[in-house]
Amino acid sequence: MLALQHVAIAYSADTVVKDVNFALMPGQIGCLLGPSGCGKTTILRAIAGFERLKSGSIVLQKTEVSSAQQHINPEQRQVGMVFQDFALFPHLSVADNISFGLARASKAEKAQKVRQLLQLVGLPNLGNRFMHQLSGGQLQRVALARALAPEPKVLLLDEPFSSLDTDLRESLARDIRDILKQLNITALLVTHDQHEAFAMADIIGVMSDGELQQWATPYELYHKPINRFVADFIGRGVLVPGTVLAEGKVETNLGIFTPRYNNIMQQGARVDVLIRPDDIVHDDSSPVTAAVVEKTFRGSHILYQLKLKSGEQVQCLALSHHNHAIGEDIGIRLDLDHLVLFPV
Amino acid sequence: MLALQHVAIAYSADTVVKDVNFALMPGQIGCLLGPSGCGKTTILRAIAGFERLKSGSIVLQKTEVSSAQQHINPEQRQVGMVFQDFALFPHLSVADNISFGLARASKAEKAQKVRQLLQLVGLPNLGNRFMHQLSGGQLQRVALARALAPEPKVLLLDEPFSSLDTDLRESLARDIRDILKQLNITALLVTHDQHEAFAMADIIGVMSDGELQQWATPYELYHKPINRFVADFIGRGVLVPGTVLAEGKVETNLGIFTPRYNNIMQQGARVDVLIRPDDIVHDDSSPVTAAVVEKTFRGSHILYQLKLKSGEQVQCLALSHHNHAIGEDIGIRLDLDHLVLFPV
Amino acid sequence: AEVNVYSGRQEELVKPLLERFTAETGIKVNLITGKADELISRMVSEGRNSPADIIISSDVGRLYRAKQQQVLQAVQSDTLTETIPSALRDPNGYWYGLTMRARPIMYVTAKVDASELSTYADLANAKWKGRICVRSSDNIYNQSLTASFIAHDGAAATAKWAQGFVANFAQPPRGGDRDQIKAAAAGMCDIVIANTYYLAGMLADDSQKAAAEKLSVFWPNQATDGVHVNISGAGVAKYAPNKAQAVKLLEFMTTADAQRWYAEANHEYSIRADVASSDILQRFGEFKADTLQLENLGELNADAIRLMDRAGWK
Amino acid sequence: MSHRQTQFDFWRGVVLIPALILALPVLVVFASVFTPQVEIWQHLRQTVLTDYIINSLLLATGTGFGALVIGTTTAWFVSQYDFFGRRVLQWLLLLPLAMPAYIIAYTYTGVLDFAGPVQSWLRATFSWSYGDYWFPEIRSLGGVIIMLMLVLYPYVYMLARSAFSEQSGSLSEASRSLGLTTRQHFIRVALPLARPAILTGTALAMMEAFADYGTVQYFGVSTFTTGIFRTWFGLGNQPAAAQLAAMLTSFVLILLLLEHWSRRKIRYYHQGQRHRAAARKSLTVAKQVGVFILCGLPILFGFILPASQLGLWAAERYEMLFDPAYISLLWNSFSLAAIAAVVSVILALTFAYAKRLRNSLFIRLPVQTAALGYAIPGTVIAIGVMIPLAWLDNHIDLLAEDWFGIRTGLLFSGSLFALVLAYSVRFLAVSLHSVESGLARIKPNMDHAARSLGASSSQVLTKIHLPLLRGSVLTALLLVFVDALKELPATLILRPFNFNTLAVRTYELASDERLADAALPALSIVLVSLLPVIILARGLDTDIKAPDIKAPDIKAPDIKG
Ligand SMILES: Nc1ncnc2c1ncn2[C@@H]1O[C@H](COP(=O)(O)OP(=O)(O)OP(=O)(O)O)[C@@H](O)[C@H]1O
Ligand SMILES: Nc1ncnc2c1ncn2[C@@H]1O[C@H](COP(=O)(O)OP(=O)(O)OP(=O)(O)O)[C@@H](O)[C@H]1O
Ligand SMILES: [Fe+3]
Ligand SMILES: [Mg+2]
Ligand SMILES: [Mg+2]
Repeated sequence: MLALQHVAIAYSADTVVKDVNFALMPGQIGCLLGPSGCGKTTILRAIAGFERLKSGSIVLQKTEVSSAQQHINPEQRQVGMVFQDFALFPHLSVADNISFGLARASKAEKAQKVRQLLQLVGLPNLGNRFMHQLSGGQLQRVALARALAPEPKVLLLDEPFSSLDTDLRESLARDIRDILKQLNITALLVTHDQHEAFAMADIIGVMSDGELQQWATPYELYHKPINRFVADFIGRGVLVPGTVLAEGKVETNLGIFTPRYNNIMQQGARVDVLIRPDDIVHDDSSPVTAAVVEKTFRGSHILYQLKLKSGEQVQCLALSHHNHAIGEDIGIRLDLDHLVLFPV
Repeated sequence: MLALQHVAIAYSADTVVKDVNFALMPGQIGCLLGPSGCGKTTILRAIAGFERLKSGSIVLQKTEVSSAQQHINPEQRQVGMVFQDFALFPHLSVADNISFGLARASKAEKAQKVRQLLQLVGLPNLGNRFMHQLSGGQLQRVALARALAPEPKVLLLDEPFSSLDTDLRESLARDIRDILKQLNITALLVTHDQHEAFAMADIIGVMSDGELQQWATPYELYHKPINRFVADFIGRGVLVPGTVLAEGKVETNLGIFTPRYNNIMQQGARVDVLIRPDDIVHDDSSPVTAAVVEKTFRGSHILYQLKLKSGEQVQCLALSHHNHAIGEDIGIRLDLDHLVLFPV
Repeated sequence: AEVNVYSGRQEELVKPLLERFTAETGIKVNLITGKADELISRMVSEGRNSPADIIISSDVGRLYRAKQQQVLQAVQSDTLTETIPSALRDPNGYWYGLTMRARPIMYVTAKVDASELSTYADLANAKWKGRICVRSSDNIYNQSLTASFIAHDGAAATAKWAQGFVANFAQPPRGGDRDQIKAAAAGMCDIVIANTYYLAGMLADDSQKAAAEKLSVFWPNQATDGVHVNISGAGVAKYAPNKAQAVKLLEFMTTADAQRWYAEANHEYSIRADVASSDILQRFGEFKADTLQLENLGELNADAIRLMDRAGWK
Repeated sequence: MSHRQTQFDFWRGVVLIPALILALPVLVVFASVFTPQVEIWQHLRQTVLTDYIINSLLLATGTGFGALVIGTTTAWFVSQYDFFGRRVLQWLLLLPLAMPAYIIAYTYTGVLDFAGPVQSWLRATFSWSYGDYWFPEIRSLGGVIIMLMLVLYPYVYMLARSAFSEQSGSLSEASRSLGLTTRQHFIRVALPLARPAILTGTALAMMEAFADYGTVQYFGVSTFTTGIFRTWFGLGNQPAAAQLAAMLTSFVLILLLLEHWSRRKIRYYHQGQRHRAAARKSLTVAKQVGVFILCGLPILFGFILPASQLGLWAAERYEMLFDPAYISLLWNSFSLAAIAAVVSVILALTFAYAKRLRNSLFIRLPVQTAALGYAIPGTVIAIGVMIPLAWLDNHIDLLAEDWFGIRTGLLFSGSLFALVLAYSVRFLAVSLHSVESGLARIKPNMDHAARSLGASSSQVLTKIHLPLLRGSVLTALLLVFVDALKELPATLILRPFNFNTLAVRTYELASDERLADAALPALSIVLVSLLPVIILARGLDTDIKAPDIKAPDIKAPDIKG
C-alpha cells in the first residue's frame, strides 16, 4: 500500500533522511517518533510528493510514485496531509476550507460533510469564521477536518493534535482512529506524544538523525527496544551496568535477573540493563530502600529520582498518594518483567 | 508584579475573556490550562499589550498598563512573548532573530548571547539558517530563544514546547525554569501538557470558556478541584454517585468513605464522588473484581476502563506488566486519600 | 533686466524669437509654456505676486478671457498701435494680435469643382452629405468659427446651419486638422475645414506632401463677411514686475524680422502689410478676411459650444 | 498613560497633517458642489451628459477588464514558471507603462487609420475606395480601450506579480494535497489571495482611464474628462467642471468602497509558522515556447510595435540628441520622477502603516480622500494644488509686508516643491495601494513580535515591514517613477520658469501634430524608464526566486497571504 525503500532525501547538499525503509498495509496506521529535526516532516513531504528523492523509491498502491528519476505530481497521488503549520486558506471561511477538496460533491453533500466534520472536531458553530478569528487549537482542528473531508486513500498527519488539550486530544485521536479504520485509510502520523502514538498507531517507527532506528509495535518498542537510542527515547529509564552469569542470568547492583528471552551473550560479558521507572515498585514494606533525590508531581503519580545505596540512580513512578519528601528513604522492590540488555 | 483584575476582553461583540483575576509575584511562574479556544492566548496577548481590555485592568510592576481607558504600548512594557505561531522574522537569520531584541547590545555581546541561547535550545550550529530551512520544533526553539534574549521582566510563553519531543521538552522546560528563577523573571505559561504545567509552574489557573475556574498550586488542583469542570479537566477520573451518611461519611457502590476534610454536607444529601484512576489500585489478590472494558497502552502503564458489578465504570492505571485482556475480570482495591465531593 | 513669459504657444514657436530678443536687447527671458487657460488660472491664483509679465496665446478667445479675469493691464505703445490693424487688437490695449491664420474650406481637387463651393453656410446643404471631414467641437478653432457665425447671423440661423452641417459629416469627428486632410486625400471625404498653416506645413514636409497636394484651398464668404480668421497675440500682465521690458518684447514681436520668422517657420499670416507670406501660403492666393471685432469670438465662445452640443457635433 | 497619549498624537500628526494637505486638492474639487450651476447642468443633461457617463463607464470597465486579464495572466506565468526568456520578459512587461497613452494612440492611428499604410495598401491592392470594405475603426471607443489597456496592464502585472511570488508555497502544497491541479489552484487559491493586489492594479488602470484626456480627445470620444475641459475652458464654467470631476470621483469612490466592503472579513496573510517560498515550476520546451509567446504579445503590441514606429520617426530627427537642451530635458525628467517616486513611496508607507496601527476614521478618511486624486484629471488636480498654495503664499506675503515690511513673493507655488506636491497627490494612489496590498500580506503577529522585543512602532516599519515589503515597495517605486516621468498636466501648469520635461516636450510637439518631432522625446521617456528598471531588476528577480540555502540575502518571499 505504502512502502518506502531505501529512501534518502536531501536539501541542497544536506542529506536529512537516509536509507529509510518501511511499509504500511492498507488501513494500517503508522507513526513516526523522533527528536525534533530528525526528518519526520521531510518523510511525510516526500510521500505527499513535495520533496524529491535523492535515492530510493516510494510505492503507493503498487505504483512507484517517487524515485530519483521519477516524480508523480502531488495532486495525482490521492494523499491527504495535515500540515504541521496547518496551511489553511486565509481567504476562505472554515466551512469553505473544509469543503475545499470536495470538488465533485454537490452543494448539499458538501454542507452535510462540513457539518459532520465540524461536529467531529468540536467546532460546530464556527463554520463561518475566518482563520484569523480562530485560536491555535481551533486552526489545527480545521486543518484536520480539511484533510479528512476528501477521504484520501492515504493520510499523512504531521503533529495533528499538538495544540489540543489532553481530553480533546484523546477523544479526537480515538474518533479519528475509528474513522480511519472504518474507511480503511492508510495513515502515517507524526507526533511527539508517545501515549498518543501508543494509543493510535498499529506500528511505530523511531527515527534519529534521518535514520529509522526501529519499526515495531508499541509494545515491542517499549519492551524490546532494539538499541540504546530507542530505549532512551521511548519511555523513561536508566541503564544499570551488569555482568552476564552462567545460564544467561545477569547480575547487577540491584540483584540477579533471569531474562525471559534468551540473550545470546557470553558469560562474563559486561552489559547495561534497562531499568524503567515502572520496574521499580514503591513498597513501604520492602527492606530495600533508596533515598529521594528529586521528585516531579505528575498528577496521578509522582516520579521519584532515587539514589541506591550503591550510588546508582534509578527512577520510580509511585502513585501520588505516596508523597515523600526529598532526602527521605523509601522502600522499593524490583519487578523486572522484560529484561533489556545492551552490550557495553 | 503581574496582576489581572476583573479583566474582560472582546473581539468585536464576542466577549471571549470574562472577569479574570489573578496575580503573580516577582519570579513566580504561573500557568494557564484550559480547553482549546477558552481564551488563554487572548489573555497573554492582553498582558503583552496587543489586545485592549473591555473592562478591568492589568497591573505590571505597580503600573496600570491596560484598562478600558488606557493602554501602554507593547514595546514599553518589557514583556517578552513566545508566540503560539512563533512569528519569527523570515527575512532574518536564526541569529538575527534571536538578537533582534538586543538593540542596545554591542556586536560582541550579541554574538555571545546568541551562542549561549542556541546552545540552550540545542541548535548550536543553525545560527545562519533562515526560517524556511528549519523544522517545526527548531522554529519553536528559535522563538523561545528570541524571547529569552532580552531578559524581559515578564515572559509570556504560549505553548512553547508543543512541537518538541518528550525528552527535549522536559530538559528544556527544566533549563528554562532554572533560568527564569535565576533571573527572577515572572512568567506565565500556556500549555496543554498537564505534566509540564505541574513540573514547571508554581501556580496554575484552569480556564473554561473565558472564565478562570481555579487558581491554585498543582497539588491542590489535582486533589482539591473546586468544581466539576476542574475535576474533569485535570487528570482523569469518573464521578460516582453517593449519599452522605451520618458524621459526614459517604456511601457509594464502591464502599463507604470518610472524608479527610470536613465537607459541610447535610446528611442524606446526594453527592458525586470523584474517583481517579490512581484511586483504583489493581491488586490481583483483591476479592473485589471488575471487568476490563477497554485498555490503552501507555508505556509504563496500561489504562483500564473497568465495569463494576454494579454497572458503574471506573478507570484504573496499572503497571504495564499487568497486561490483561479485554473482558477479563481483574482484582481492584480502593485507595482513596482525598475525597472530592460535588453536590448533585 | 529680465522678462517673464507665460506662453500658451509651444516652446518651439516662441523660444527662437525670445532668444533673438535676448540677443538684441540683453534682456533675459524666462519662459513657461502651457495651455493658455491654465496659465490664466495660474495668474489668477498667484494674484499680485504673480511673476508673469506677459502672456502669449494662440487664440483670441483666451486673450479675451484673460482680460475678463483681470489679469491683464492696458498698455499703450505707438509702435504697436501703428503696426497692428485695429481689428486685431484690443481697443483699450489689453492685448495685441501678433500673427494671423485663416480657417478656409479645403477640397479634394479631383472630386470637387471650386464652383460648387461658396460659403460656410452652404456646407449645410444636403448635397455634401457624407462628404465633409472636420475635427471635434472640443477644438477651439471650431468653437471660434461657430462663434463668428453667431456674431454675423445670430444664434437661430447658426443652430440651423450646425444641424445640417453635422448631418453631412463623413465620419464622427476625430483626430486633428492634419488627420482630416489626410482622410480627404485618402478618399474618405471631399471637403475639409482646417487651418491654413496645417496644409502649408504638410506641403513643406516631404512625407506628407503627396497627400496635401490632393487638396486645394477655397476662400469662402468672399462675397459676404470674409473668411474666418483668428490671431495669436499677447498682453501684459496686470501685476507685471517688468512692465517696460514686457512692452519692449511685444514691440519686438511685431518687428518685420520677427514677423518674417513666423511667416516662414509656421506659415502664419503676418499682421504687417510689409511682410510677405511664405511661398506656400502665397500659392493659396489672396483672400478677404473677416473684419469682425475679434473680441466677439471670446464673448460668444460658450454660446457656440452649447449650440454645437445641441447640434450633436461631437 | 502619557506614553499612550504621545504615541497616539504622533501617528495622528504624522498622518493627519500631510494627508490633509494631500487631500486638499480633492476637497477643493468636492467643495464645488456648494455652488450649484443649475442652468448648465440642465444643458448638459439634455445634450451630452448621457454620452459622458456611458462612454466613461465603458471605457473604464473595458480598460480595467483588459488590464486585469493581461496583467494577471502574465504575472502568473512569470512568477510561477521557469521558461526561456523569463528574466528579460519579467521587466520588459513593465515597459508599456512608459508609453504615454496618446503617443501609442498616435502611432497606431498612423498605421491603421483610413489614410494609414495598411488601409491604403488594401485599397490599392483591391482597388477599393471608401465605404467598399469594413475595417475596424481605430479611433473609436473600442480603440481607446485597446490603447489604454495596452499601456495600463502593467499596473495589474506589477502588483499581481509581487502578490503571486510572495504567496506561501505551503498553500499551494495544501491545495495539491487536496487534489487540485495547478490551474485549479490558480483559480481557487492564488487568484483570490492576490485579489487585493489585482483589483488594486485594475482600479489604478480604471482610474487612469477615467482621467485620460489625450487619447479620448484625439480619438473623438466624449467622456467625463473631455466634458470637464469643455465645460471649464470652453464654457468658462469652472464650478460646473469641478462638479463633473466630483461626480466622476464619486463613481470611483463607490467602486472602491464596494470592493473593500465585499472583503471586509477576509485577511490575506498566511497563518502558518513557516515561510516557504514556492519554487518556480519548469516547463516542457513546447510549453515554454507557448508561454513565451503569450507573455511576449503584450510587449509586442504595447511596446515593440509603437516604439519601432517612434524609432522610425525619430531616426529622421536624430540631431536633436546632441542638443544640450535635450540633456537637461533628460535630467529634469529623471530627477523629478525619482524624487516623486521616493516621496510618494515614503508617504504611502507612512500612511499605510498608520492605518494598520490605528484603524480609525480619523486616519482612514483623509488618506482615502487623498488617494482619490488619481481618478481626477491631472489638470483639475493641478489647479487644486495651485489654488491653496498660491493662497498660502499670498497670505504669507501680506503678513510679512504688514509685520516686517518685506515682500516674500511666491514661496511655494511656481517652485519644484509645488510640482512634487502635485505629483504626490496624483500618485499617492499608486504607491499607497501597492504598499497596502503588500502590507495586508504581513501577519499582525510579526508586528507584535517585534514590539514585544522592544521595537518602537517606527522601528517595526523599518526593520520588519520594509524588508518584508521589498517587492511591493520596489513595485511602487517603479510604477510611480514611470508614471511621473510621463506626467503632463500638472507639470505643464505648475512648473517653474525654463523647466521642461520629456513629457512636456512630447506633448507640445504632438499637440501641434508634429509626430515625427515628438517621437524622440517620447522614445526617451521609455528609455529613461529603463534606468530604474535595470537598477531595480535584480531586487525584483531575487524577490521571486525561491531562496536557496546558500543565498545569504534571503528576503521575505513568503509572508504571504
Ligand atoms: N479575531 C477574532 N475574532 C473573533 N473571535 C476570535 C478572534 N480571535 C480569537 N477568537 C476566539 O476567541 C476565543 C479564544 O481564543 P484564544 O486564541 O485566546 O484561545 P486559546 O485558549 O489560546 O486556544 P488554543 O488552546 O486553541 O490556542 C476562541 O474561541 C477564538 O475562536
Ligand atoms: N529547506 C531546508 N533546507 C535545509 N535544511 C532543511 C530544510 N528544511 C528542513 N531542513 C532540515 O532538515 C531536518 C529535518 O527537518 P524536518 O522538518 O523533517 O524535521 P522534523 O523531524 O519534522 O522535526 P520537528 O519535529 O521539529 O518538526 C532539520 O534538521 C531541518 O533543519
Ligand atoms: Fe493649431
Ligand atoms: Mg516536523
Ligand atoms: Mg492559543
